[in-house]
Order: sequence, then structure tokens, then C-alpha cells
Amino acid sequence: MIWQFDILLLTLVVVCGFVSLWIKDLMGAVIVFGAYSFLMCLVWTGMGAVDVAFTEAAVGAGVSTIFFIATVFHTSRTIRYNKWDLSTKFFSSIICILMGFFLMVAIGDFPAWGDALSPVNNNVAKYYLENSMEETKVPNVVTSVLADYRAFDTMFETGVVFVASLVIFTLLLQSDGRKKLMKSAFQKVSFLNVSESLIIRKACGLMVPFMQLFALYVVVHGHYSPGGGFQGGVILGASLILLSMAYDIKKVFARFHMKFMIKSLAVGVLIFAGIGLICLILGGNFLDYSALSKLFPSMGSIKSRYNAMLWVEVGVALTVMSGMFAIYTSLSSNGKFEEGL
Amino acid sequence: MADQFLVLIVLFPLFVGLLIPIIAYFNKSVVWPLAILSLIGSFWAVFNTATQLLKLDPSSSISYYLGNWMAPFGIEYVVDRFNIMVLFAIICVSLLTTIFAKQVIEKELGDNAANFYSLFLLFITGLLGITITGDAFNLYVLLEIASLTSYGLIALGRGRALVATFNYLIMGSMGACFYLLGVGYLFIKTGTLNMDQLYDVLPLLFDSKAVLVGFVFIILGMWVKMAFFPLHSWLPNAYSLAPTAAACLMAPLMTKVSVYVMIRFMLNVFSTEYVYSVLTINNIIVIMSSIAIIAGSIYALSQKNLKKMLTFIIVAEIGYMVGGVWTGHVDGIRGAIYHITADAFMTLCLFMAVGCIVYRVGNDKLESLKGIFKKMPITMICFLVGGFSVIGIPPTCGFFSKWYLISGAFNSGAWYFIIALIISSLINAVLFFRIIEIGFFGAMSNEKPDYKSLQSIKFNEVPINMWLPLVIVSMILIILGIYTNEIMTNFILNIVPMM
Amino acid sequence: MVNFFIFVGIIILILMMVVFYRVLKGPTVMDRLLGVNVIGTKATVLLVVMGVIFERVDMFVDIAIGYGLLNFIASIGAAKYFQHHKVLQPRSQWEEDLTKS
Amino acid sequence: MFEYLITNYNYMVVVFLMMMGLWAMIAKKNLVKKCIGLVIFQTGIILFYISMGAKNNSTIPIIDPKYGEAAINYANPLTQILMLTAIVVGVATLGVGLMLVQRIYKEYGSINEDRILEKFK
Repeated sequence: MIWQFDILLLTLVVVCGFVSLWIKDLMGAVIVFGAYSFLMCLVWTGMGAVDVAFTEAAVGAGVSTIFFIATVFHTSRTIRYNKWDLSTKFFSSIICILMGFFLMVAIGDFPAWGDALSPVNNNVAKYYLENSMEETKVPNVVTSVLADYRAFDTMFETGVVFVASLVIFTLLLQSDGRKKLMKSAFQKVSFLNVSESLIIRKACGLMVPFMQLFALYVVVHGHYSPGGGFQGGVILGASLILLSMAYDIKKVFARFHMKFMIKSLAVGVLIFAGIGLICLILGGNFLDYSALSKLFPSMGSIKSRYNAMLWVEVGVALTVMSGMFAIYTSLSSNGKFEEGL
Repeated sequence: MADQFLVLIVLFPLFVGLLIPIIAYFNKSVVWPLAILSLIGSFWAVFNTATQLLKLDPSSSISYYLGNWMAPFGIEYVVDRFNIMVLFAIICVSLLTTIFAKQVIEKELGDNAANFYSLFLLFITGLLGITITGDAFNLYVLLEIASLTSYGLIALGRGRALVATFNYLIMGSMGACFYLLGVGYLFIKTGTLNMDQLYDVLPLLFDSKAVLVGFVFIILGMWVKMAFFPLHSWLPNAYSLAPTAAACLMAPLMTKVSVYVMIRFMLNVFSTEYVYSVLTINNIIVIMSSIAIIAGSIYALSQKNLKKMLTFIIVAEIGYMVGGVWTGHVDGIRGAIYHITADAFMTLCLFMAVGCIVYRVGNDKLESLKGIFKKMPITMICFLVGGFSVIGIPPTCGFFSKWYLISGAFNSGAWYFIIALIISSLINAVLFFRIIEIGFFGAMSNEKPDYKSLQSIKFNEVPINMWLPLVIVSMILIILGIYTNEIMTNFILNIVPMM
Repeated sequence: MVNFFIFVGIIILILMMVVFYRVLKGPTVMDRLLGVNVIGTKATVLLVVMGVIFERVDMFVDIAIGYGLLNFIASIGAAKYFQHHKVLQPRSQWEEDLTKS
Repeated sequence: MFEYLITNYNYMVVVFLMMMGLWAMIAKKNLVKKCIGLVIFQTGIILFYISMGAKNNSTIPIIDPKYGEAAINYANPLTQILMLTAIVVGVATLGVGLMLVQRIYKEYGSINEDRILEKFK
């Protein structure tokens, strides 16, 4: 961690957040908020949290800003002038100041920032750092804890993405749109006849394969470098988002249809949970990957953990990819799945 | 197999919930039976866990290590005599609701039915997980699963449901974030997330300010989630506008599970010593809950809409439980714990009955209930059993929980809480007798009864899979009441440490 | 050597602050958008510089590539927004609102 | 004083961010602004967790023989994992919130809380 960067960046972050709440033009606010997540990514890299930074880079820069822009696109951009509502402002400032006071009081009680001897850095985390290499043979401790020691959390985290996409898809899709969507399954759409600018089309067309290749690298190389299923999945989803911005949603659906998307959403989580279930059937506890060595005796229990983690990451990536794309298509086309942003 | 039951409780609804979107593309008619099968499987697992648990020593618990990593390093599932009761309540309520809900879902949701079932099962998974987990962060993730699904379920409702859902989303995320922040304050002082280990480590840190702030924020987060009185604003609209099936599931369970989490943290993470001796805020919170009870009852009295009235009764009931726990007397805590189970079934009974009425009558305004006793006798008798239980009339379980709560308040000298309980019971009596008056005698007070129109009303009961669960729930209410003593000695006595 | 790179990083951060002024002040949205893009490019460089300071460049390059691949998606989204709406300045609209109410 | 500022600066920023987010969630009338407030609030908590896992003179938590096996040389992985989960949950909640904003606009023609409430009357 580098304290000089940290102080400068955090000051910028606070200013940026404040301004994005302050300005009256929603589009501007959303774009400033994009800068907020860029800076947050740098803050986390500065503190050595590379996986979190990668996730923030993928989510903040790639996806959540686009969600905001899509919402502003389909609603209104202007903020209506409100009368100065004294009681609400007074009430909420009292609450905020009270909360701030409470939190500030407790700060004096914390171990200093960056103290290597604090309880957080010693109790459980120390065990992971010292034993993960022996028990799983995965150098990236974040991946091994994410996909093995606390795999149950990660399974439900993937479940959250599934639930969110299902909720958004169900609620935005109108009943007439639903019938049209089912009819249009896998029909042939010409990729030549599009209205978008040539530059965007060509540039995005060139970018997309490289992005997908890079995403696959991130997924499978998560054991040795920052990254893993979630980050790779978001980048894969972002490549599809890019494609559907360069052409339109219908043309992407010709290759990757809605039906398929909903299925792959569920299949991703099912791969994860299914591996856990196989372990249970083979006589271990749920998600105890070492039980898989009964199925493949040539792998020891450590090797089977290593491999099972890889497959789990693939499942996560599948769900996250289709989840991000499903959320984008629903939000950007307001549930019509035709033109998009 | 015998030692895997704990995880199977969660796995059945999880897998079926994930499979339903795929299966629905091939055959929509198997979705409902599948959902019921998965819940029966889960019920079977809960039942087996309970039989295992009852063979053991009363104060012991069963642990399950996910991924076979020992407790502070992996995630632990724990079942003891406290949460086995809550698990039973959750699984019974969700099973009965699912059986009940078939026609209602088809009528209200049409095309969205399959996705609705998927969200429904994942919501149940979240609640079961919250109840059973022994890890503070795992609880947050499951809380978010339950919240996200409930946003989706409520937003599928009619009319202003969208705006209600948005308010719920803002408040709910705030509550979950407060919880996460509180856990962070404990984590920075202890370095562990496992509840058992926190219980062992925290007594050394009782004078630390960070632990105090952590405790306050965890309790505050749970108060937002359970709609404790000043923070209740999201609940009435959200639950009264949700689809009937979703309301039947959510109203009994979501708030009660939050109360469970609060009590869990008070008893099994922070000790009773910390909550009642080191902190001296008992009286303030009991006064707050007295206000909550009275305010909830008065709001309920002013409603003209049956569902809205019931939602305000829920707000008052939350006051019972919070106040009972914070009286700091053993009887009060026991009463509150017993009331979690009892209230889940009471609320279920009332909401199901209202669901039946809406299914036949078409709306839930009080005026349209004229002559309802003749038209739907079974539904209305069950509704009355639920109502009597809320009022607290002896053979039903509501009486016994109220009795324990009053005894706890009496022993700790909280007379205002007793007054609030009595006032609330009286108001509830007024509420339900008003419904009896309208439904049985068929007229508002100053209107002459129109006998001819009453004669023409025909017997028109709901289908059997709707009234049968309702009858079962009202039987459960009476059975719980009769066996109160057994439940107390077998389950609740051992969880609350003597003070 | 580490101190040198920290110095480089701080210079980049100060350059970012200069651009940041335009993001915060920017009379039109286009100014903000361009500013955010420039911050994005600077951030990519800063990520690599941090990698050098941590002596783990091989790990940080991954993040930098991911960042570079993704940070123009928002710009394209905003560009498509303006292609449809063709208004850079909503001020006139909400001033109208102001006078009406 | 300077020393105290450096050792606690992150936690102070956390408090500021959370106050800002809470203010936006309660006091702002525009629904999109409320969503922005929600994300700022969540980022505050994420910053809190990551800050508590930072270590002086440590490298990223990817084991490399060059830095030895002692835990003191690597940053804390546990807080990072918890926050990975929290970020995902945050994005999911944000998506659902924005979906609701779009639906509300479609039904009521406004994303201002006051104006929506006026339409109910």
C-alpha cells in the first residue's frame, strides 16, 4: 500500500461522489459517477486488493455506467426543480450527522491503517495465507478461498446474479413482446443492413474477438493471476454488450438467443451446485472437492480440488456473462429487445 | 447420508428453483408438483434433523462443515433447539402456501407463473439459509438473496406495487448495508466471522466502542428489515400490494426471520451479560416497542382495507417480540421466541383467508364482506381462529405467548409494556368483531340489513387445495396452544440462559 | 527506484486532477465525457506504475488490459445516447420547468 | 496530528461516503439520484473492509517464492473475498433498482418522487 496515492485518490473520490450527487443534469451525474468507479479501482489497487480492483474495473467501468446511461435514456434526463423542503432536509441531515458521529467515535478504537498485527490480519486470514498453497496448490489465495474455503458464499453470490437477471427479465418483458420474442427464435438476420456508423461497427468488430479471448484467459488463469470466473464473465458479457451496441440487440440475438441466455444463466449456477452435489453423493460433505478423487483415482485430493475449482469458475463465468447481458438487454431496450441503446 | 440432512434442507429448494426456468420451456404443468416435491424433501430433512437433535443433550447442537473445512476457516451450519423451531415454521408455512397458491398464481400472474415459482423457491432457500447458518457473512449473502427475490415477488403485484417496491429496495438495502457494516466493526476487532468464535472472543472486548457501534448497527439493520415502528414505512404498501401468494409467504416469514436473527445475535453472539448488563438501554427500547404496538394497532383500526389492516397488525406484533426480548427477563425472552413460531402461523392463517376472500369476492374492502359467512363458511371460521389467536383467546397459541410476554414485563417492572399489550389486544378484538359483524349480520351499523339479498347468497367455497391448507393452519394454531408446555420444556427452556 | 515511481505516480495523479477540474466544472456533458476518458487512460498507466512499485508488473498488466478494453464502453453508450437525443445541454429544459412551476 | 490523519484517513473517508450516500437515499427526490446514493453507500462499506485488510510493506495476496511464505508479506485475502461478493450483490441490487425506475417512468411518466405521489391522489 502506498499512502501518498491513497490520500490523493480518496480526496478525489469524495469530491467526485459529491459532485455526482450535486449536478442537476442526470447524464452528467452518471458520467461523473463513471469516473468515481475508475478512481475506486485505483484505490483498491493501491491497497493490494487486485482481484477487487479487477472486479471494480470490469463492473464499474464496463457495466454499471452503461446500466445508468440506459436508464437515463429511457426515462428523463432533467431533474425537476423541487421546492426547498425544510423538514425533510432537516430530518435527513440530523440522521446523517448522528450516524457520522457514531461511526467517527468508534474510529479511535481501531487498529491503525496498515497495521500488520491487527486481529483482522492474524486470526483467520493468516491461516489461509500459510496453508492454502499446501492444501490446494493454487498460488492466488483469493481464488482458493473464494472457490474452496468459502465456496458456499460464492455459490449464493452467483445465485444473486441469477435472481437479479430473472427478476429484471420477468418484470420488464411485456406480454406482447414475449410472443414476438419466441417467434423470432434463431431467424436469419443479415448483418450487413445496419444504420450505425461504419467506424463504430468496424472498431467494435475488431475488438470483440480479442476481448473474448482475453476473458477466457482471465477465467482459466485465475489460479495464478488476478481474475477468475466473475471478472472473466463480466468481460465476456461486456463483449456481447459492445456487439449489441455496434449493431443492435436483434442481430446479437440471432447468434445468442434469449431462450439460450436464460438457460445458460441457470446452467452456470447448476454447474457450481452440481459439482457440490457430486461431492455429496461420493460421500464427502457438500462442496468438499477432495471427494472427487474417488471418481478420478489418478488425481490426489489436492489435484482434484485444483481442477474442481477451475470448473466452478467456468460455471460462475457462464452465469455472470449471461446475467450481465440479460440485464443490459432488458434495461437498454426497456423490455422490447429490439433496438437497444 | 445421515449426517448430510443439514445441507439437504437448503439444497432441495435451491436446485428445483434453479431448474424451473429450464423445465418450464418444455412443460409448464410440472412446475407446481415439482415445487411441492422439493419442499416435501426439505421438510423430510428438517424432520430427520429434529429427531437427531432430540436424541442429544438439550443444550447441544449439530454442526455441519461445508466443504469439510473446520469452523472458523470454512462456513459452518448449526442447528440447535432454537433454530429447529424456526426451521419447522418456515418449512411448514412455505409448504402450505405452495399448496394453497396454485390457482391464485395462475389467476394473478398468467405467463409469469414459472419464473414466479423459481423466485418463490429461491426466497425460501434464502430464509432457510439465514436461519441455519453459523457464519455472519454468509448470513448477509443469504439475506440479499431473500431480499432480491422479495423485491421481484412484490413488484409483480398490482397498482402501486412498483413504487412500494422501490421504497422497499432502498430501505432494504440500507438495512442489509447496516448489518454488513456492523459485522465489519466486529470483524475489525476480532478477525473472525464465525458466530461461535465471536461468542468466545467478544467478552474480552466488552468495553470497546467499536463493538458497541457494531452491535448498534447490526440491531438497526435488523430493525429496518423487520419494520420496527419508526422504520416500518415500507411494509404496509409492499405487503398489501404484492401478489396474494407472495404476501402469504412473505408476511409471515421475512419479518420473523429478522427477529430471529436479532435474538440470535443478542443471545449467541453477544452474550446476555453484554446486552442486559453492560448496555443499559433496555427501558428505552421497551418504551419504543410499546409505542410501536399502540401505533400499529391504531393504524390498523383506521384502515378500510382488509390486507392493509393485517399489515399494520404485523407492525404491532413486531413490537411484541422486540419488547419481549428487551425486557431482560427470562419469561419475556421465552415469550418472544415462542411468539416467532406462533405469529408466523397466525399471520399465515389470516393472509391465506384473505387470499381466499379476494379469490372469490374480487377485492378486499371491508364493505364487500357482507354475508361472507354464508358464502364461504370454512374460510371464515379459519379466519376467526386466526383472529382469536391474534387477540389472545385461550385455546389458541396467541394467548400463551402473550401470557409469557406479560409475565416477563411484570417481573422486570415494565408496566407500560403491559398496558400496551392490553390496549393492543382490545383494539384487535374490536377489529375482528367488526369483521364478524359485517360478515355475519351483513350490515354496517346504521344501515338496515337487506335480508333478501342475503338470502340469495349461495354457498361458494374455494377449491379444496385452497381451503385444506387453511384448515390445517388453524388446527396448528390450536395444537400449538394446547402443547405450549411441551414446546417450552423441550425447546425454549434450554436456549435462554438463566439470569 | 521505488521513490522515483511513486513520484511519477503522483505527477500522473496531479495531471488527473487538472482534467478532473473539467469533469467537475464542465459546462456541457461532452466536456465531462472527454475528461472521464482522459482519466481512464491515465488510470491505465497508473495501474502499471503501481505494478512496478509492488514489483509485480506481470499481475497488474492483466488488470490494465481489462481496464483498457472496458473503459470505452461507457463512452460509446453515451455517444449513442447523444445520437438519439441530439441535445448536449438540458439546462434550457429544466429552466422551462422552473418557470412553469 | 499528521500521523493520526494518515493512519485513520481511510476510515474518515468511509464515514463521509456513508453520510453522503445516506443523505442521497433519504433526501433526494429523484429516483436515479437515489440509486447513485445507494451505490455510494455500498462503496463506503467496501472501502471500510478493504482498508482493514491493508498491510504496510506487503505485496498482493498471490503466493510467490520470491517473497517467502510468511503471512506478513502478503495483503489480507479474506476481506477481499468478502468484498468481491459485496460488489456483485451491489451490481445486482443496482440493476433491479434501475429496472424499477424504468417501469415507474413507463407507468407514471415521471421519476420524481413528489410528482409520482401527486399522481396517486
